[in-house]
Amino acid sequence: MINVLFFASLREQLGCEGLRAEATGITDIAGLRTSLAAKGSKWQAALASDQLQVALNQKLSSMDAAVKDGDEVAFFPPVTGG
Amino acid sequence: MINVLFFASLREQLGCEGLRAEATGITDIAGLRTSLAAKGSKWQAALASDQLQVALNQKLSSMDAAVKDGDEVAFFPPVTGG
Amino acid sequence: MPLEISISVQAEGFDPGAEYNLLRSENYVDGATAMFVGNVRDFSPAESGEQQSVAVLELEHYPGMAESALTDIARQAAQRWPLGRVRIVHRYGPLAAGDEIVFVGATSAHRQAALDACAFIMDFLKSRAPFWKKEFAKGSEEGDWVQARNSDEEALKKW
Amino acid sequence: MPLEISISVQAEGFDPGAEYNLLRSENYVDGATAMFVGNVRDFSPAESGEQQSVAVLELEHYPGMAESALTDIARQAAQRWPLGRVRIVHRYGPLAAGDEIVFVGATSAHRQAALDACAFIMDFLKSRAPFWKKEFAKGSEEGDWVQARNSDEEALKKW
Repeated sequence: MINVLFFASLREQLGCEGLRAEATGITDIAGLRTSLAAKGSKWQAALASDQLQVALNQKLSSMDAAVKDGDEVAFFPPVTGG
Repeated sequence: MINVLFFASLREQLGCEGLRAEATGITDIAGLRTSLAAKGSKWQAALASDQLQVALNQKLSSMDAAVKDGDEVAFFPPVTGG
Repeated sequence: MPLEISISVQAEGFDPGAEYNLLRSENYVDGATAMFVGNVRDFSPAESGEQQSVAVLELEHYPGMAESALTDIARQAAQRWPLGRVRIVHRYGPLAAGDEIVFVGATSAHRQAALDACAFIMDFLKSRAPFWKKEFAKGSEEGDWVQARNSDEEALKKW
Repeated sequence: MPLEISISVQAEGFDPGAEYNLLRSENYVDGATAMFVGNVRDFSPAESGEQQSVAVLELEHYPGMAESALTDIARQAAQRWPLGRVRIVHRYGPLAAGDEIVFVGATSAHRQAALDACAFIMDFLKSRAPFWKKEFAKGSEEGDWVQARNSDEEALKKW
């Protein structure tokens, strides 16, 4: 399983803080994103943003990074701290 | 009279914190410097430094600035505060 | 002095004066200390075109990653400049106008190194650390997510 | 907020935490506060080629001109960047290792403006404000005048 997290406006749009996704058939983050988008039109819309950021195991990552069982993947909008 | 001040290592070299110089015949700071250097070899040596800084009426100045009766002229080595 | 990096991500407030004292404690080698503090403003940025009074800011963060991202940024700064102590404190949760959000402090033997390190850390923190601000107008319970600014991403290019 | 410049040239010590509080008091417009503190190091600069322990530093200043030079430098900074409060404190007289020598603080709506203003003020203060340091080695009553560094004069060129 892949531990998936959502933050900030994305979390609110989805009404979901996180979920566990089946790792079978998922090779990279882009694939995980596609499978999540298939959960419905709300998911499709929220995950379509070209501003979407992703972290793999708590490090900023790119969409083409490989994922495997046991990984933690977080999606979020551009950060605004400081 | 011109109120002349000396600071830091220059003050120590001269053994003098300040003096009042006759303004008659003095037109610029360079002239004042020359007349002070004439006070003796210690003065000549101390005032010869090309590092010498000068302030006219408490503002950094150049040696060719005009001086007149009532002005305050300070000579000192490069500053080292902060 | 040997490099010491200290990071806190916390809900509680902090005291910049106490942070200064910790940066200086038993530190007789570094003559320079630079600090930056970010506070909650009472108005939305002028870029938004309206002067909206913000009663409360809510800061969301990604626990775990927030600490490691800040540690990573501090280490990058220490690779670029000869730093002694580096301290970053970032709050999360509800904040009121005037409250401290973030503290960045660095000591060095060189003043420009300490100041540059603070600027570098703030620039990367703004665009690379997982925190998100939501502003609440006075009397409103809705809240608006603060939008990331291009100028913050641009600021990284100078490093 | 309207520009407020405050300068103190004093023999007494100061508390950077209290200075921070004054920069922030009733200031809800400027989200950014940058500060720089210079402290007495326990050793002469490495450039001198020897690690001489300094028990006491004596700071001489030009009364009157010191204040006006610092005010002038603060005003120049405020002409370059949108600053709210600017505060400079510079001590004179005998100082011990670890003591604070100088505090520079600036508030702004923009973080880089506040940080740049502190760097600018320190650079000009170092080469344009009438203060002179004399270091006393442990047990020595002689003292050595600190020599101005070319790197400090060079630092002005970037502005």
